[in-house]
Amino acid sequence: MEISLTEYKRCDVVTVNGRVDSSTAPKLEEALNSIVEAGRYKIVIDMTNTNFVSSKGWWTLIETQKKCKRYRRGEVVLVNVLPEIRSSLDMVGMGSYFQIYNDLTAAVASF
Amino acid sequence: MEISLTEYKRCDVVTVNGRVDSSTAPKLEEALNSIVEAGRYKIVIDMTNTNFVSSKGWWTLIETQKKCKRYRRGEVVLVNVLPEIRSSLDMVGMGSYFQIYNDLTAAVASF
Amino acid sequence: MKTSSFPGRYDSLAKVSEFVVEAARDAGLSSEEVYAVELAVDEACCNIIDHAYGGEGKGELNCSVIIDDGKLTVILSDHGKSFDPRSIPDPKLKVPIEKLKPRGVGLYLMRKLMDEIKYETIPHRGNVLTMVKRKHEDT
Amino acid sequence: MKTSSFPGRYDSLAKVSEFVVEAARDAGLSSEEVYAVELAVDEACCNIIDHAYGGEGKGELNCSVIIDDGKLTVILSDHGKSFDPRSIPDPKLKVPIEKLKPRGVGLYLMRKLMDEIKYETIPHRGNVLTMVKRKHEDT
Ligand SMILES: Nc1ncnc2c1ncn2[C@@H]1O[C@H](COP(=O)(O)OP(=O)(O)O)[C@@H](O)[C@H]1O
Ligand SMILES: Nc1ncnc2c1ncn2[C@@H]1O[C@H](COP(=O)(O)OP(=O)(O)O)[C@@H](O)[C@H]1O
Repeated sequence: MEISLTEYKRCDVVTVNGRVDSSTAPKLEEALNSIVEAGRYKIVIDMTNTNFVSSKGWWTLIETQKKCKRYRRGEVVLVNVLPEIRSSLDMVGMGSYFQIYNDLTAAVASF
Repeated sequence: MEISLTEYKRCDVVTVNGRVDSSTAPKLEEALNSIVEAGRYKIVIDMTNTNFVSSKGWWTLIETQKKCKRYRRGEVVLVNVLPEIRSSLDMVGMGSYFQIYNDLTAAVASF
Repeated sequence: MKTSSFPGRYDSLAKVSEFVVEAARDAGLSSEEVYAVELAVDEACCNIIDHAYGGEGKGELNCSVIIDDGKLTVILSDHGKSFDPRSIPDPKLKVPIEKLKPRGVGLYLMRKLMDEIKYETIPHRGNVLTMVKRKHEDT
Repeated sequence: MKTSSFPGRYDSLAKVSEFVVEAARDAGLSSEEVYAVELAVDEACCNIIDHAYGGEGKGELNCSVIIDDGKLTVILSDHGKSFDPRSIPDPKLKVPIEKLKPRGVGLYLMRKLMDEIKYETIPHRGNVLTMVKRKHEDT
């Protein structure tokens, strides 16, 4: 898994390439925590090149979502989630915790 | 020339495909006026597929830039301007009137 | 039947995935079905590391794959602690996010993703999890 | 030499462009040079429509192209009003945007974009604008 971060005026974009599993989720968690700890709570996860997310990966995103939505100060939104990944997310009822966009620009523009 | 408009929360994206010359500039002018008249002054012109702009086209963009920058209420920014087009813009000193981005998302995120 | 053993650590997960994804493709499963197998196996391996062994580096993950007409069988075994899957209740879904506890969907996902799933504790072989994914008629 | 005539209207501009761009490519000009020719010719044609004829639909745009070694010559002629290019001052550049008047860069651009430019009024032929673009040594 590779992560890259881009800080924009109103949100941060986290591009996640590859597999998010128990081995790599801690690195994602660290990246997300660094953003939240900087007082930034509007986060776009660009999953265009994410090909696998285990439940450990979803918990990482959900923990960040909780922190971001607290006090209505922000939100984590997802971009371009593979249909297979999305259906596994819906299977455990987690789909409702995230807004999903098909287009990075639209996601960034939502903040 | 084809134009498409996308209204986002904080800005409008105008995608201009093809030639902007004396024949087509009025259509661009009309589109830009419709945005400004709606009280929206933050405009991204996506020129990724614009292959020609005559001085008439630039004047259209400059007139809109003037309206948008008035009272510091907004700005027109450009995305992905072909090198040839850009060098002709610089030739007449108009390059300095526009911020130019290489990436639509970054342009939208600037507002 | 192909068998492979991996160290019981998280950085084995990508390798286990490769191994089962190749078998799932060879079995002619659709890309959705292949992903289902990949995810179920990943969740199962994490459970072995986390719960059967109680952490990384304590034991092996043994994985076998069997392809026969129209289905893939994946067998995972470990020598760690046993448990009774029937004693584990389904997770509560549709909980408001603030109330979510970050655990308890692995087993549920495995059951939903696979067509059959069986857990046995067999003397000398340890805990054996057998999961079957069938190719859908119209693929 | 190839020659083509177009109605003096803005919707001819794309066709004139096609005509000169093809010639510029045949002359072996680089893509930057081709764009320079395309833009200079567009500006020249607009000036003919706007200033020589005083509007659309008043007369023809006659365009000839000549390719010879390493250069392209474009000749545009019209039967409208003549003018003296030397009487037209260069535009003021780097003016603050609020003070810009939307006019007066066409001629300047043509001069900057082309290597040679000549304007003549010839009895029976009308106003003849001859512009030359040379291929750069290292292309
Ligand atoms: N392979 C295993 N060995 C021992 N216990 C297990 C195993 N798999 C699951 N369990 C038990 O079942 C519970 C539920 O598992 P699961 O649904 O995967 O969620 P989680 O692993 O997040 O707790 C675990 O907390 C554990 O107590
Ligand atoms: N072909 C032409 N015929 C007659 N007058 C011309 C012609 N081209 C240019 N001019 C004159 O020169 C001036 C400057 O032309 P130009 O730099 O192209 O700017 P613009 O056309 O925007 O005024 C014009 O306003 C016009 O008075």
